[in-house]
This record gives sequence, C-alpha cells and structure tokens, in this order.
Amino acid sequence: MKDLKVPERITEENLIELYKQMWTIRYFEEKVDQFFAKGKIHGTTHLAVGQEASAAGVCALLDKEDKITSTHRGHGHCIAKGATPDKMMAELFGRTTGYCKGKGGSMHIADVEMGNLGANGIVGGGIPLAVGSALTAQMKKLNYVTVCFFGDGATNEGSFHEAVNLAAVWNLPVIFVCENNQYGMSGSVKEMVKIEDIATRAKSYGIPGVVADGNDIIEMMNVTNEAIERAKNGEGPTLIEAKTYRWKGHSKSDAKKYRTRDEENEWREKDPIKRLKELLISESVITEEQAESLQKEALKEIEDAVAFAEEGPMPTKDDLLTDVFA
Amino acid sequence: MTNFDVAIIGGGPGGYVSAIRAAKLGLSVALVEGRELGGTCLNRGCIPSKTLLKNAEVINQVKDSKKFGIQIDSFSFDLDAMVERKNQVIGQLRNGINSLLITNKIKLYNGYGTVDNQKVITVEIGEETEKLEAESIILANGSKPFVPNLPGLSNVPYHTSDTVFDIEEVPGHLTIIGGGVIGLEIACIFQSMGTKVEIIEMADRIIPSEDKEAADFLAKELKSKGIVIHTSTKVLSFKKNEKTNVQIEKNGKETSLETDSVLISVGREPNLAGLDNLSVNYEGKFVKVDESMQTAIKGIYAIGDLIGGYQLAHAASEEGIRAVDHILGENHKKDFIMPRCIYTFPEIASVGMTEEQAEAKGYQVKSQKVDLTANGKGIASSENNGFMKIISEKKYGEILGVVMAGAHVTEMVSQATSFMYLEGTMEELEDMVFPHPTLSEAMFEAAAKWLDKGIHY
Amino acid sequence: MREITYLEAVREAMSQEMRENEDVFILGEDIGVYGGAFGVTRGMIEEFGPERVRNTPISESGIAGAAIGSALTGMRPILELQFSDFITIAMDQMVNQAAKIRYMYGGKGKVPMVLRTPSGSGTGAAAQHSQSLEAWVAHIPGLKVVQPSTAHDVKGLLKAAIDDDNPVIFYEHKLLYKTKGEVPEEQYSIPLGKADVKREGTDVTIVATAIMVHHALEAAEELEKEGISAEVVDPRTLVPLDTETIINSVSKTSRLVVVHEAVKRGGYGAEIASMIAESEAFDYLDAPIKRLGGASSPIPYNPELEKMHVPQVSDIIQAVKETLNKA
Amino acid sequence: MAKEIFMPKLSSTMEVGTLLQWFKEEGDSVEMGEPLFEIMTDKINIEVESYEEGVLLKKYFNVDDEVEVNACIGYIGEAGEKVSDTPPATEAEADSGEKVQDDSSVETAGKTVGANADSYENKDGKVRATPAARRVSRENDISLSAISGSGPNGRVHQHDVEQAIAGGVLAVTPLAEKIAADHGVDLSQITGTGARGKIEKQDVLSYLESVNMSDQETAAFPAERIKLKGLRKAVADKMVESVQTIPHVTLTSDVDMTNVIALRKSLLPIVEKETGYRLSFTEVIIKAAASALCKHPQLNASLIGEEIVMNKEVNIGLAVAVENGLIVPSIKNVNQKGLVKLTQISKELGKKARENKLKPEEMRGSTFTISNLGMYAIDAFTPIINGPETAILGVGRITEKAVAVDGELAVRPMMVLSLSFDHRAVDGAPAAAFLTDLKANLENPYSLLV
Repeated sequence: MKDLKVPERITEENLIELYKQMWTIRYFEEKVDQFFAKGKIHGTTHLAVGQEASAAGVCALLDKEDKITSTHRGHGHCIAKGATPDKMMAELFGRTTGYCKGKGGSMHIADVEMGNLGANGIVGGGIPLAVGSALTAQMKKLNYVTVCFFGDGATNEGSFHEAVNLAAVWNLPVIFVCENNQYGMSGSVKEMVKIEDIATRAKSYGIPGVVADGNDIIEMMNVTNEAIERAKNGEGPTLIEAKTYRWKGHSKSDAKKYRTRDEENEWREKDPIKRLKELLISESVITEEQAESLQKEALKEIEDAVAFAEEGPMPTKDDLLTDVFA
Repeated sequence: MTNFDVAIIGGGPGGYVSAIRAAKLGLSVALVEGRELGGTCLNRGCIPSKTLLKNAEVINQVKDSKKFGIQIDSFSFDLDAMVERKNQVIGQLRNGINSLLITNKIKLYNGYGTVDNQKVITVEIGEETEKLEAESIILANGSKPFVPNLPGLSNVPYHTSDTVFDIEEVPGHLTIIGGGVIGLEIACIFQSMGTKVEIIEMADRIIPSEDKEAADFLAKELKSKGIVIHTSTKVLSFKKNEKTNVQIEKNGKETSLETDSVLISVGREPNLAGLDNLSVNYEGKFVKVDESMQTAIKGIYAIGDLIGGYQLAHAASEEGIRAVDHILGENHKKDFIMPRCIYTFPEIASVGMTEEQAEAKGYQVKSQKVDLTANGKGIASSENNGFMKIISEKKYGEILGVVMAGAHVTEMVSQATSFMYLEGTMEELEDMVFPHPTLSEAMFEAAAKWLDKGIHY
Repeated sequence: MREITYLEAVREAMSQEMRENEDVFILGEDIGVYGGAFGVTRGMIEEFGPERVRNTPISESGIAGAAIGSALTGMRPILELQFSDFITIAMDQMVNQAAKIRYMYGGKGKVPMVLRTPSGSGTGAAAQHSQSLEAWVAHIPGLKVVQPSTAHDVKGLLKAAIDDDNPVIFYEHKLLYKTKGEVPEEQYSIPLGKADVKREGTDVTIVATAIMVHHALEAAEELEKEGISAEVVDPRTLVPLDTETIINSVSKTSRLVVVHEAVKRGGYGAEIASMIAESEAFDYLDAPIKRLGGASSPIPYNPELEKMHVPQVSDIIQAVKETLNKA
Repeated sequence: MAKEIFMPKLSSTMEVGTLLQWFKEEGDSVEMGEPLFEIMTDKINIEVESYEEGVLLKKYFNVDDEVEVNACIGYIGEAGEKVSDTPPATEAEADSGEKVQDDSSVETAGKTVGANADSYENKDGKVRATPAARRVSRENDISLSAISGSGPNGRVHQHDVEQAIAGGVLAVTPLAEKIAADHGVDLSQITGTGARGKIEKQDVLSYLESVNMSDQETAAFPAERIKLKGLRKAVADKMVESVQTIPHVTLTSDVDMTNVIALRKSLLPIVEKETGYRLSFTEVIIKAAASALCKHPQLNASLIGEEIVMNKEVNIGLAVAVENGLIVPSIKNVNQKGLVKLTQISKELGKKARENKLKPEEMRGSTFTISNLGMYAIDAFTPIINGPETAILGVGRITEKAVAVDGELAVRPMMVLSLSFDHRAVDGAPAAAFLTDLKANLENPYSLLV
C-alpha cells in the first residue's frame, strides 16, 4: 500500500469494507428514492447520494463508544456508524421492527447504544447536542469523541455559533464536520456564505478549521484522524469542511431548477465510489471482479433489507402513547 | 333639602312598622310624627283599653272568688293607680319603638308634615319648618273619634276614647252612644267597677258588621251583667242640669235618661290635615288606594285608618308592609285574610267571610256551629259559655270564615287564620290533633261534625 | 422544625443531590461566583467548583442543547435559565429535541434534565422579564411542568424533578423566593403529579398555582368570616396533572374557581376547567366554572398597573361569591 | 431480467404525468441516476433519472402521452432481452399486498370522540338549570319545569330542587291539590306563586283558565282518543249536573216568521248604519223572549239550593259554539235595550267568545239562555237547561212550509221554537203560556214597540 497514505489503524480490509459500505449507502438511497417515487413510503426523504465518502471516511476512524450526531440527510452517517440497512428500511416503512419502531421516520433514525445520537430534522439542531455529549465525556473523563455532522446551511443557524463557541471555551472533545454539499435546499452556498471556505469560520472561535475533499475518502480519513488526536489530547474541537455535492434534489419534489446540468455532471465525475474503486484496483487491493461482487453484495443486502422491512408489523393504537416519557 | 328613598307620615302601627321594614330592606327612611310614637293604638286605643280591661277582669274574678271557694271579705280598687299602670305600660312600649327607630337608622321628624304632589314634605317643628324630599311617600295619618253634632252635646261634658282612659273618678252612671267594638269594651271596663252602664245603638243590633249569632250571644251576656242595651235607638239631644239628661227615641217613642257621664263612640274619621294640597282621590271621606296601597299619585301610598276598611292596627301594619314591598317592585295578588278581635267579657273573634258574604260571592256554603257548654276545659275553668262556628264551602271543604265567642278566643283566632292562609280544608282540620283539654278542640268537633264524623256532637 | 426561605430550599435541594450524585451538575448564566441572578446558587461554586457549577456564555439555545446532549449521554444536568422569558430562545432545543428524542428514537435514549427558571411578575422587571409561559411548555408531550408554591414543596419537588428521567421545566416564582416555611433538613421527595389540598372547605373549590395559592388562602380566610368555606387545591405540577384530587374536590363542593397569574386567555386554567367539564364532576357543578388570570396585555412596568395585571385577593373573593349567587 | 421503468409519483396530489421528452432512444445504454425522460406533473416539469443500469429495451409511451402514476412506460435490461410489445396493466396497488397509506389520506390519530354526552331527551324542555340541579331532579324523577329557580335569570340550583323534594313532591296547599286533582290536572305543570314556589288555589284556577285557552291551540291530540280536559271537561260536568238534577220537559211551537222577516229587512240598514253589524233573527228573538219573560218572570227565575230566586234583571245567555266546546256569554238587562244595542252587544260577545277573550263576569249572571241552531237543517231539539236557570229556548231553522191560513193552503216561512223548563220550579202551564206569548210577539213583532 505504497502511496495509500492512510491512518495506520486503517487496513486493506477496512478499505475494502469501506468500498462495499459506500455502495450499500448508495443502493440504500436509490432504493428509498424509488419507493418514495412509487408512493410506497410515506412522507418525504433527503438522500446523500454523492456524499458517501464523507460519512464513510469520518466514521471509519470511530470506535463503538465514539458518538455522532447526524442531520436530516443522515442515512449515510447511520450506515457508516454501524446501523444495519434492514432496520433502517423498516423504519422508513413505518414498521415496529424499525430502529424507532416506526415512530421516528427518515429524519430521526438513531441508535443511542451504538453511539449514533440521532439524525435531526432541525437544521443545526444536533450541534448543541454533540457539544453536550462531549461535555459528558470531559466531565466523566470518558475517552470518547463526538463527531457532529451538519451541512453548509446549518452554519448560518444561531445554534451552530453558540455551540461551537461553548465547545471552544470548554475545550470539549468534539469534531464539527461540515459536509458542504454546495446547497442549503435551494440556496447555493455562494449566495449564503460570504467567505469561500466555511472552515475559515473556525478561527473566530479559536479552533482549527480544515478544508478537505469530501469525495476523497482517504483525505477524509486523514483529517478526521488528526482531529480525533487533538480531541483526545484535550486540545478541544476541530472544524472540518468536506467539499462535496448531493446528486439528488433536496427532497423528492425538488426539480433542481437552481443548478445546471453541467455542474451536476462535473461533480458526477468526482464520484467518490468510482475514485476509491480506481485507487484500490490501481493499488491492486482488489480486482475488477472483486469490485463487481462487492457491489452486488451491497445491492443484495439492500434488497434483503426491503424484504425485512415489508414483513415487519405495523404499529397498533396501543403504541401511540408509549415512549413519551421514560 | 335632604332626600330619602321613603318618607312616612304618621308614627302609629302602620307608620313605624313600614318604616322599619323599609329600612331593613336597605332603603333610607324618614318618619314624621306630630304627637307620640305608637299613634292612636298605643296611646289612646288598643293598649290602654286592653290594659284597663285586665284590671276589670281581675276585679270580676275577685267578685267571683266565692265560686272557687275563695273567701274575700272586702276589697277596694284605686282608679288613679290603674291609670298610672296604664301610662307606665304605654311609656315602656313607646320607648321600645323609639329604640327600634334608632337601631334601624330611621330619621325621626317630630312635627306635623304636609305633603305636595312633587313629594316634598314640609314639617313644622315648633317655630322653624324643615323640608325633605322622598322617592316614595306613605301616608299613615290615622284617624280620630267622630263626634256628631248632636243637639245640646256641646254644652254637656262628654268623653271620647281619646279622653276616657284618663278619667279621674268612676262615674255612677255612664251612657255610651254607639254599640261598636270600642263602646262595648269600655262598657265592660266600667261595669266591673260598679258603674251603671247604658248603651245606645242606632242599628238593630250591636257590632252590626260581625256575625249575627255572635252579636246576639254577646248582647245576652252583657245584659246578664247588668249592662242596659238600647238598640234601634236614636239620640235626640242632650241637656245639662245637675246630671246630664239624654233624650232618646226608639220606634217613634221618646224617652230620656239621667247619667253622670257620656261617652261618644260612634266611629272614627280620617286625619286629613296635611293632605290638602295633595291631589289624591277619595272614597267617601277616606283616601282611595289600589290593591298595592298606591293612591292616584304614583309613588304616594296610603295605609291604615286613613283609607278606611278594617281600621285595625294589624291591618295598618300589613298594608304598610305591602306598600313597602310594592316600592321594591313586588306586588301581592292575594287579598288579606284579616282576623278581628273584640276584647269584651266574654271575647268575640272572627276571620274571613260571614255566611251572607260567602253566599253573595256564589259559594255553596255549609257552616257548622259547636257550643262550648259541654267543653271540658270550659267547664273546669267555668268559662264554658261561647261557641265556635266554621263557614265552609261544600265541594272542596274550603274554610271561608270562622267565628269564635268565649274566653281567650282573641288568642285562638290565629289558629283559624293560619288554616285559611295555608289553604287547609275541613279534612285537614278534622285530621289535626288538638290538645285536650282545651277550648280550641271545639274546632275539631266542628270539623268532625261538618264531615258527619263528630265525636262529642 | 426549622424555617428556611423558598430560595434556600431550592439551593439545599440541589446541593444535597450534588453531594450524593456525581452525574448531577448545574449550568447557566452567572451562576458561579455571581451566585445567580436571584442568588439561588450563591456559595455553590465554592463547594462544588467550576466543573459542576458551570458558568456559560449567554447562549440559551446552545446551553440548553448542551444540557440535553449531556443528559442523553449519561449526565443529569440542572439548567438555570436566568429568566423564564428566555425560554423563547431555547424553545427549539426543548420542544423539538428534548421533548421528542425518546419518542422519536422508539424509547431508546432518555433526557434526564431539569430546566429551573425564575418566573412571574411583581418585581418591576416589566414585559420581557415577568412572564408566566407555563401553558406553552405544558402543551408539549414529553415535557413535565412543575410550579411549587411553598418552601417545603419546592425542596421535595426539585428532588423528584432531578430524579425523573425526563426533561422537567421547573418554575420558581420570584416573589416566592423570600417566603419562609418549615422545611425538613433531610432529603425528601414529593412525587410529581400529586396535588396538595392546602385548605379543606365545603362550599367552593379554588384551584390555584404558584403565588396564587397564597392569594387564594388569604381570600379563603376572608370568605370564612362571611360563612363561606373555601377549599384551596394546589396542583403543584401541571404535567402530569393530579386530575383525581381536583375532580373529587369539585364533586364535593360543586363549585370551581381556577386562578393563575399567567394571561387568562389560553392559560392552563382553561385546561383544568375543561378537564372538569368533561369529567364526572360535571354532574355536580352547581354554578358555571370561573377562571381568573392575567390581563390580556404585556406586563406593564408601572407598579400599580403591574399589580392590576394579576388577579387580586378581592378578585378571588368576588369570583367565589358569584359562584354562590352572593355577589 | 429486464427492469421496469415506471411513471414516478412526485407529489401527494399527483395522479398522472405527461411525457415531455425522452433523453434516450431504444438500444441506448443507461447509467443509474442518469436523467432518462422528462415529465410534466400537476405542479412542475421534472427530469426523471433512471434507477437501473443497462440498455433501454422498450419505450411504450411517446411525447405528450398522459401516463398514470406507477404505470410501466418502458424497460431497461440486458442488450437484446425480449420484452412484451404492450405495457403490462398497471400493477396491483401494492405488489406486497399491504396498502401503504398515501400521506394525504392519513387518518387523524385522535380517536373520534363519540357523541358520548348521553343525549337523553331533555324532557324538561328549555329550563335553565345547573348540571347539579338536573342530576338531583333526574335521580328523584321530578320535572324541573315545576320548580322556580332562585339563581340569576331564574336559574334552578340544586337546593331549589332539594327544597321542592323536601316539601313533598311539590309544595302545594291541600286546597289547591284537591282542586287540581278534581280537574285531573298534573301539578308539575303548574308554577306556584306562593312562598318558595308553593302552588296555591289561585295558581290552579289561573292554570285551568289558561289550559282552556291552550287546549284549543294544542290540536296535536292523538286523533282517536281525546281526554276530557279543560273547557270540554267543564261543559261535560255542567251538562251532567244539569241533566241529573233538573227534570227537563221540552215544549215546541211552530212560529210564522213572515212579519219578523219583513221587520228585519226594514231595520237592517238602520242597525248597520248605527253599529256596522247586520241585524240577525237571533237579536229579534232575544228581544221578543225578553219581553215575554217580563210577563212570565217564573221562566226568568233561578233555582238555587232550596230557593227559587226571582231575578229582577233579564240577562239572556247566548250559547256560542267555540272550538271543542260551548260558551254562554250573557247580555245584561235585555229588556231595557233596543235592537241596535242588542245587535252590537251580541255580535261583540260572539266575537270575544270565539277568540277566548271573554272576561269571567261576561259569562255569569244570565237568567235565561237561548240556543240557536237555525243555521243548520234543524227544526226542533231538546236543549239542556243551563243551571241555575230554570228554562232554555232552542231555536230551529226558518223554512218554507205549506200551512193552512184561514182555511186556505199557503206557503209560509215557519220556525220551530223548543222550550225546555225545570219542572221543579216551573209547571207546564206557565211555560206554555210563556211560549205562546213569545210566538205571538214574533208573529206580530210590532207589538214589541208598544
């Protein structure tokens, strides 16, 4: 693995697993999109096709105890943090076998025991929560980090400013990962943020800010690794800006009028999965056939997930009022 | 000029009762009284007569003591002491009324008041005059004895009920002109003191407005006590020589009698002083009012002897209360059930209609009379002369009227009044338990007999 | 038994709990050396140090979110919001995050935290620092709401709130801080959702919250003189609400007057009134239910106007008499 | 295996999509996520990406075709794969059997609160009462309408009901109860005006009067059985009493009305000018009867108890038929009144009777009654005496009859008079004499003037 400069804890198996994981994420999102289009899944959804590398890249460095908070476009984070597609799909089908017994839905899938503190329907809603998680780590002297995923849009929310500042002044072990997919719903980041790189905002809170190619999983792993070291050494939080692009609309009824075809095709060229595949093959980590079979395994896992979801029982009237209070 | 919710002219039983009731119901009240509180009733009527009648009763009992095995050799009585006791009773009651007025914050004006149509009252107190104004006014001026100008009357000394109770010495012979309630009661007083009493009545019987049987019974009793009663007799004239000579005429035959003293008690006339610039309507000499005691002028009411009718103290009070209620917007529909009492020996009491009145109203009348002669308590206390009569309506047994004659009936009549007021019928009266032995159980006997279920009758 | 103030009772409840339980800590603005805007946390930083008495930047959304996040991950934070009016800034975190996390995550995950905050008018702090917005949070499934009225109750209820595994909004009325009462020294807990009949009575039930409990008791004394026996019920917690005690009381007295300081329109009194109208007690109502609450205006600055804004003892007496046709 | 391309459902309200253009031709290769075709929905135009990879095998629809949501519009698969030429029928709603709710038709989670308020028919009508009062009245089965409320606007409170119960079912005086029972009146229908709502005699009497009035309005009795109530009852009682106590004898006599007809014709304009009413035969008969009664006072007498009361006044009762009964207003001192006055009074009393506006005194004090059935095809009948009166005159119709006049046959307007009299007070002879005089008065009415 000559020029595959990856953090040392990352082995070739990890890379292969990551390649398959990215396909799992993509097929999950495509299948979900298909089902929503057929009206078989209820409500709406926000898909992270094209952003697989930032989720997989960051979570590759995390242990089970480490915690993440996610966004309304969080299927990728979920899978990357160890959630299984079958329970996720069951949740989207509203079945009691889903992660949240069918009560949470696409924007709120969470698995607290597995460290996934949950997706969040409120833009920037999860950022203060991540800071809180980091506060617990500091106060109880637990050696875990908390990764906080959010989009470029969230950086204009009050909660982002207040939480990052609080983490900074208390030197909390939290890593703020801004997946800058260029658009906050229909607002292009160029119209909504004056500065070129969101990472430069970190300086105003006295914490380091790093720009990374969100579609290069290797680079994402490296910058995440550095941030984890800082956090674990009590040097406080880091802001990572992952430049990436979401191939699909904001949600199912988005005709993407706000951007051009060329721009989309330009970013499709930087397909994170294709780039990892070419890298692994060129580094002879895997062969073309292995890549094919990994891809098929991923698709199979998703189709099984759909079957599992469709068998799951629907909740009954009695479920309505449970779980309101602990 | 001060303003009151209610101003009342006259402090008699009509005036002071309505003043207190109005105050209790939250109205600001003024009471105008020229003479003494309590009016005729307290000072010159009911109270003095009942007080002296008690004296008379005791004298009679002393005279009767032999019947009860009590030997009294000789006794005497002191008229001045009796009059003094009478005045002491009146004083005590008058102070009572005064303190009631104070506790109820009623403003008392001690003077004669005249009222005008704008409801302004001018009161003369000594020399100065005070003016006061009121939303509503109740006229309770009361009445005074009526003295007909019979020929020669002016040049002989005579009493009216106003003066007779302050008499200095017991007359040997007393002639009473008028066989009404007042005349008869005074007759009983002086008869007990040994005065020879003669009564001159124009009508064919005494107490003409009451039940005929009661009148006949009373006349018989009074005669048995030595009181001479001349009915259908007119007074022609009076002449003064050493004694007073009274010319009378009955069935065209003129006679005359000598007497020491004369009492005029032929009726009472309303005190109209103070009403001259008030354009109220009159009915004969009495002020005309509607069923809620209101005169022709809105907000001006009249009650008591001033409007005629019963001319009784409790009638005046009841009429006063009805007027006050009307001022507060409430109007009573039911007409009065008014008991009447005569405190002669024995007494007469009645309530409701006589038989004639009932029949005139179209009721199918069936009445029932029961004598007291066989009554246990009567015999025991040798008070068994008298009767109870119930006048009832055939179909429903509605009690239309009750007449009682005998001892203590003035107390018992309230039983009959309450029965009629609460609309009890003969069945309930018969069904009710009366204490034995009592005179009042005669009511039970009458009801039982009326239902053909009599026990002793 | 010794007497301490409502404020001392709050501090004592927190200190005693923090001595027992490491996970319990308090965060908020100016709660450290300054001792809290109303002096509730005075002396606590000296005992527990800045680690567990955490002075925060003025970021209600941020610190509320941090409290929720830490609660989700094992801590039991007590968040002091300096004025209950500022809940508007932390509303998203409380309503969309804290209240809903357990339900959205299908019962996995819990948020054991207490948001304590001084509330109510009477201190001349004017419109933005004197509100009573308990009806907002009482409307959100997932949040519990507590309004203690006495020093004894506040200590027991705060203990229960800290022990509760759910987010609890804990309102302390400013004018009550200085009121005294008998408070046991040892720790004790008053269960949430248990009303307290502060005064027995037979003719009318007065349900009152926070400061209004004291006004109701005063009114009841006056009414007693006029032969009217009033029962005063203090719900102590709005969510969960002890409906049973209120229903039994109204069924006994057959008349109900509900009084709270918050604006009458849309106030929690409407919830209590309709709960009664829908309950067994309906058949025992012998007069229309009466509600008293704040006037429909922001809280005025002028002290006289401020007093008028809130139901007075005389208003309670008048309302009671109206239910008895004696007004 | 060829994969289906279907028309996506892109909004909750979308039913169909119109195909705007294809970006690929049959045989082209297609990448996953690559735009495949553009459609127009009810809201927007949108490019649809392919969910599959492979070669576009078949296009079933062309530009501007309207395609149902979820319908198959083509296939992607391996190159050369065979697919059917016609689109398959739109899939069954959901291949996996459960129907996934479209979000637009989500049932509201809240349970629909059944109208659980027990909608017992509020038998108390529009009575203003508190729930507690209603509960106590339900539990004790007494009607609220009989209770006067002490609350504002007369609202009935609990203690009002309890008091009503405490005072027996209803506070009523013994006398009032007897009268009500006697008339079969339900006490709970009467509002008492005595102390605390106690029902007194006067309340019952005024209720009876009102019921007489209201009886007419509430015609909603079950057709077949009408209870003897109100006026009907009153008339019934009177008739029974009269028939049972009075020995009735009825005499009839035939009267030639020729002259009366002429008299009436001449007097019509005069009376009409004076009163606005038209003089009718009844008034003439009343006048004739009055003058006859003066000559025969026995027929004008009343029998009260054991006494025959010789009435000085001649007050004639006029039987007026009203709905569901009969009322007898009385015209006072008929003998002193002329035909003008009589016409006016009798017409007005008739009108008042029919409108139930007669005052009690206008119905009392009559000494002799006349019942006229002339407007019907009735000749003679046996009228029942209206106690305590001792006689009653029945008037039949005027009809042309062939009669012998001075031995020759003539056609004359004849009318039968039927006189019933109380044989206890009046014997046949005096009654016959009266009837003969009355016939004479009518046959030469001018004698009335003298």
